[in-house]
Amino acid sequence: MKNDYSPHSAIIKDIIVEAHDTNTYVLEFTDKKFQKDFSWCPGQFMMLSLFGIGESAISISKVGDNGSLYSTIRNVGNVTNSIFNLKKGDFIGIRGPYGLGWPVDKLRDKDVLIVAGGMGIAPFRGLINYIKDSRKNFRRLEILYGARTPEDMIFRYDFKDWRKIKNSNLDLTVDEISIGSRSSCKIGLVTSCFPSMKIHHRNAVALICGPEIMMRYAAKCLETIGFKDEQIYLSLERRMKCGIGKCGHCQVGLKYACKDGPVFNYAEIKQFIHPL
Amino acid sequence: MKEKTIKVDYIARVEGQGALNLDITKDGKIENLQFQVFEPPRFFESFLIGRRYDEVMELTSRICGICPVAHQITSLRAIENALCIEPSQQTKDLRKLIAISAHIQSNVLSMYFLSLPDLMGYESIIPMAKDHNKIVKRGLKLKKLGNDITDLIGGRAVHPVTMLVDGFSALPSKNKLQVIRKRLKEAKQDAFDTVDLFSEVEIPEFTRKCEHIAISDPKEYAINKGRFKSTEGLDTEETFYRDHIYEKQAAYSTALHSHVRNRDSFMVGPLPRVNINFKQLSSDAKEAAKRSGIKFPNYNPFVSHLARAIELVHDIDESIKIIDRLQLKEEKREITCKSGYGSAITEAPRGSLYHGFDLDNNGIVRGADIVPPTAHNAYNIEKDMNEFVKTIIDLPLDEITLKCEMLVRAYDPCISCSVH
Amino acid sequence: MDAYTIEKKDMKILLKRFQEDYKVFGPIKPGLESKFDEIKSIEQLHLDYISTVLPPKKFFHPPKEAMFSYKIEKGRFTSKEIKQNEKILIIGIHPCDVYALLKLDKLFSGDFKDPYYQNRRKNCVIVALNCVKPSEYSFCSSMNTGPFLDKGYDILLTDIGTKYLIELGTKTGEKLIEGLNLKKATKDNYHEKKRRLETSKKKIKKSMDALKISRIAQKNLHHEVWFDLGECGGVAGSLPCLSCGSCTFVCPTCYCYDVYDTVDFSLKSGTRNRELDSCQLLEYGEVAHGGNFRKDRKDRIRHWMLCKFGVAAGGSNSSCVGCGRCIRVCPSKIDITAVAKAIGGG
Amino acid sequence: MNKKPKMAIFKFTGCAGCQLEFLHLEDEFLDLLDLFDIRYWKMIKRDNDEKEWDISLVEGGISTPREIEEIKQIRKKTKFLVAFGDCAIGGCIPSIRNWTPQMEVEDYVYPDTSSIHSMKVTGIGEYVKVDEILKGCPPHRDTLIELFKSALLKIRPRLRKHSVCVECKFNDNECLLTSKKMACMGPVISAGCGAICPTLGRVCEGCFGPMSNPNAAALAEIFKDMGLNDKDIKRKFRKYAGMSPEFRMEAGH
Ligand SMILES: Cc1cc2nc3c(=O)[nH]c(=O)nc-3n(C[C@H](O)[C@H](O)[C@H](O)COP(=O)(O)OP(=O)(O)OC[C@H]3O[C@@H](n4cnc5c(N)ncnc54)[C@H](O)[C@@H]3O)c2cc1C
Ligand code: SF4
Ligand code: SF4
Ligand code: SF4
Repeated sequence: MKNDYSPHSAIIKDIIVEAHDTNTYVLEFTDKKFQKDFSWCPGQFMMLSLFGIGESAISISKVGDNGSLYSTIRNVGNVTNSIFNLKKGDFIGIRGPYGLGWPVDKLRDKDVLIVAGGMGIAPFRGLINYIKDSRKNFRRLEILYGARTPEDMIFRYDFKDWRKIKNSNLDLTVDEISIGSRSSCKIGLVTSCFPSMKIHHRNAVALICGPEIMMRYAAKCLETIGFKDEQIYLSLERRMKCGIGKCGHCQVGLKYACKDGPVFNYAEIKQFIHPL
Repeated sequence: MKEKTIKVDYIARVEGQGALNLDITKDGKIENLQFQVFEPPRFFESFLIGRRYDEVMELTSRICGICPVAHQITSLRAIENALCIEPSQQTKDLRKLIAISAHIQSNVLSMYFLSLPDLMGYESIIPMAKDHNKIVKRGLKLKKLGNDITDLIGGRAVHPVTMLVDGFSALPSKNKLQVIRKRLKEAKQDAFDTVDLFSEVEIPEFTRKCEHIAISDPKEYAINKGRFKSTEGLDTEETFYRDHIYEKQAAYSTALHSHVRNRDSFMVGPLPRVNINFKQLSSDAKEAAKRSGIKFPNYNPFVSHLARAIELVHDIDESIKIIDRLQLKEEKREITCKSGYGSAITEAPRGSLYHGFDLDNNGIVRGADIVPPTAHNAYNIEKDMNEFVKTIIDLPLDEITLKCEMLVRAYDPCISCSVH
Repeated sequence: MDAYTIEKKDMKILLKRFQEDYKVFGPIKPGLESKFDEIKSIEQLHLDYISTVLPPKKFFHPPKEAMFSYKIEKGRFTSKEIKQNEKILIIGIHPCDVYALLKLDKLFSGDFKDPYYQNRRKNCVIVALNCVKPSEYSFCSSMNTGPFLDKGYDILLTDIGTKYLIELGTKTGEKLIEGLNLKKATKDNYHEKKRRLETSKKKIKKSMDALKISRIAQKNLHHEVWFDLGECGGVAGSLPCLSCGSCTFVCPTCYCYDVYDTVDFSLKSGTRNRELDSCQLLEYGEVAHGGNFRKDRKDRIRHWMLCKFGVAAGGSNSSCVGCGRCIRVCPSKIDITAVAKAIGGG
Repeated sequence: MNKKPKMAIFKFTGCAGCQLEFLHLEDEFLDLLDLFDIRYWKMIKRDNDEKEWDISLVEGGISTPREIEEIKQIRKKTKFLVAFGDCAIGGCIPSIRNWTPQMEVEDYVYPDTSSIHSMKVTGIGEYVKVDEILKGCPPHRDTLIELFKSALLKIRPRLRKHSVCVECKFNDNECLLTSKKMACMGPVISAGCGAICPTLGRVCEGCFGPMSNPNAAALAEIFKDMGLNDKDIKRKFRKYAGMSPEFRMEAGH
């Protein structure tokens, strides 16, 4: 019997420093055939595995032309910290991809609003590139990205390209800017950009990913400006031990974040993510 | 007037926190000799008041992490004496077996880990493990055997849990006991080798005749019960302990100093035990003693190491004997509280240990009195030191210091216990 | 399929047959706190037991198990699945526990399969036992999972007085009793079985509305009973929950587990393991930066109850089978049927 | 090439049982000597290096002014400080005396209390920052090994602090509290021991201290229902961790 818990071996081809606590790892499977057959969609994640340490759910932020996987990782705990100690050429285990990604079909011919907080931009990168590549299928694209400081922002090298996307806008907000920094970011919450958005809620879909409090708040704000629950999608973070709907940890109401998510329609899970 | 000052701020390779101080004057006199115990007291006797009889053993266990078993058994027996309970033979046997296992563990720890590095010229067992791997492995193996027995009967090696007033909460499995029996048999050779090792290593020539005390029983090598006997004619029951032993406080030490009434300091421990109860040792242990070439009774405190090794042989023999006679049947226990005083003396690895408790009608402790072996010995260590230094006075300072420490370690003091 | 009977005193014949091919497990003590353990001789087998502490789940989804052994050489890892291929037979599983296994079967299959569970399940023969002496805590009859069984067994036993009725559910079961020369079951035997079923049903005192409960629970996500359970108690005489987790570990349908690695001192090899986990425990919902999705006790016990009412991700596959274990082991006397009643699903 | 972590082991007010638990790792002891550079350990070593340590295990509580100074010094020289056992975490059994006036406590034991400088016993966390705690009186060997390995891997050890009941259930034990009506502390006590006591027919007395987020009030209520009086309940909570915020109410003021 095939063992779904068994990780495939992959090699770290490159490491891109994104912020003081965040790196992007470019990974290639040692099994080339496996790499060729690997298919994914934006918003999906994989389980990165280091034997002796454990496993972590990490979004796929991009798949390169040769099929290499890009994963952007913030150093927060055991597995992520140990990944930070790895070098180019080191090996790592991968299982996946898992979960359902962003509802790309539902975005067709719609205005797309992307709201990202902190690491929450990682699963969007693939989607933004996808929209860029098949631009005519989508209407206006509005990207709101908030971080703690300008230095905490990741994918900064992509901003230029993103800004070039037709009929789109990229707004950056931060909590604070250190004195002397030449940042063009606004200070404030991502939600503060809502009023200046040039999209119309009636024909729009909002996608949110970030810390859970931020997502709850952003969803609330969207409701007040006319978004219906059904038009809002969230990508949730939960503790995940198996990634395949067996270990139970990622339950959100009647769903597993790993199998039925991590992207959920707000209407579906609203009652479970708001505290009692 | 001082010519040399011996000062050890924190004596290494003993349990607990103690220091050593003494001055040697120009004319070879010893002054200001102090075995300073600076271990902070935990005041067990005070906080035991108000606790229930059935948790006393659990609490006193925490007096010492090396000899918790001895404290547990002594407490249990003192409480049983207060409640007029005579436990079954099975309980006594199991208690003896676990007490012996604790002796094995503690004595091996003292011999191999704490003292042997001195005798073989190492700062500790850590560098010694490289050069004398076989010896260190033997020590580890023997210690593990002791621990595993405690583990099996008591549930865990440090602060075991199964012993209750008048019985056990669970009995060990027979199969596992048989496995232990086999290991005991195999360990016999290691025990002989230990005796050989400690009869070969060089120890200081030093004898001081002082009063040696241990509990004693004509029928068996006493561990958990016996008459309180000395080499100077003391021979009494545990109930009358306080008629004979009293304590004085020294300002520099948190451990009290014990005295025999109308006499002087005294020694307890493996050497006094072997001296007083030589007859009751197993024949192999006696044989091993004979082969060592050392004559007992012996009054060189450094012979304590050898005494431990001889006891090790005996302990293994005795354990096998007990395992062979154990039936292991579930027993019923019924306890009725009543007021009264009960006391008990047992032989902890380091020597005689006294507990006494006063209970009220509901089994609540009204008064507690605890004298651990190292409290018995603390004053005698000073007395020995006083004489011993005179015999090595011409050595260089650091050698005198080392030898003084070695004398302390020969007693294997358990300083936390002594302060408790 | 044919059915047979066997005199109780002859059960050792059956056991002996089982032991020829299988390692046999069964209840080893009478009463409520029995335990499934290896049966070496007939004296150890206590089919008169009422319930066990841990359900037979422990054989298929054990409290702790090693999943992989791994080695790291020059930075590269190799891992090997740890397989367990022992053939076992469990005798005396009650209907509720069999139903629970059927639920777990679903949970551990699907798009992703759990090879460990499935492997063990495949290697096990189930000799079930209809429940003629339900405990004071059971409510299987209202969950349609007992007291008698109609599927999920290889062999099914029913105590019909001095004999057991033996019914066969699978070819494996049939093969197992081949050639034992057992007496064919009579109409009377079936009659007696039916009579026993009726008396057994009558003994069951607790109940819950299996059909309605999940719908009702979903409508009552913010009912005050959750707060009472978590913080003040007083739900049918209960005290507040202790978060001890006992209820989840004795639950035959709770499946959640944690995964962790161990290494040996070389730091180069070890095992990847899993261990049962529980949503009642604080650590279950922890994530990075001090986040916890169910920090409050009331959220945790709510989640547990909802899961058992079929309103969590396990769906009906993790819902209650009415064995009553959680009621029995709860130090705070929290009774899931009373909670169901409190929200209107009693 | 010497990258072995430098280790130190200290003893304060306690019984040395935790150090013994370390020494009782007979099977791993020689491995440990290879993996760690033990620089300070009074109970085992005569040459002790007082420079700096990567990891320090501190056994025992703080009960004298001298100890306060010492623990502060140790903190300064230590990268990763471990409170090794219940005494170092919260005073453990010796803290029972904290409920009696100190003078009374001392008078009972010493004829002359002028040379005694004791105070109430507390954990070391009262005075210095602690990086990790190893629960237990004594901590289980397995948790100690887990700590060592995670120190080598530089990760946070997996030390679960859920209830003893979890381990008790893992052992398939009959519950002493609900079936035998014995006053077991298991539901509020941290796991780690493997539920030794309930497995061996004795109630859990609580020697691993409070679990994460315990509901002590509810357990006290359960005990009351079982017929324990106020004093009995106080004694139960005022034992291994009476000083802990989790048990403070039930231990009495
Ligand atoms: C679908 C999905 C996609 C994700 N994508 C990404 C991504 O692209 N990039 C990314 O960086 N992250 C991503 N995450 C988050 C990532 O999975 C977690 O941050 C990661 O698993 C942390 O693992 P770790 O082993 O490094 O940390 P852990 O060691 O598991 O610890 C994480 C944190 O939990 C806390 N914690 C856990 N256990 C304990 C304990 N016993 N005691 C105290 N504290 C504890 C600590 O605060 C610690 O900081 C994603 C998560 C999900 C669910
Ligand atoms: S989530 Fe469901 S299956 Fe998992 S422990 Fe909780 S109740 Fe049990
Ligand atoms: S057994 Fe009772 S007290 Fe323990 S977690 Fe379950 S509901 Fe709470
Ligand atoms: S015996 Fe104690 S530790 Fe075990 S489950 Fe019952 S209450 Fe919990």
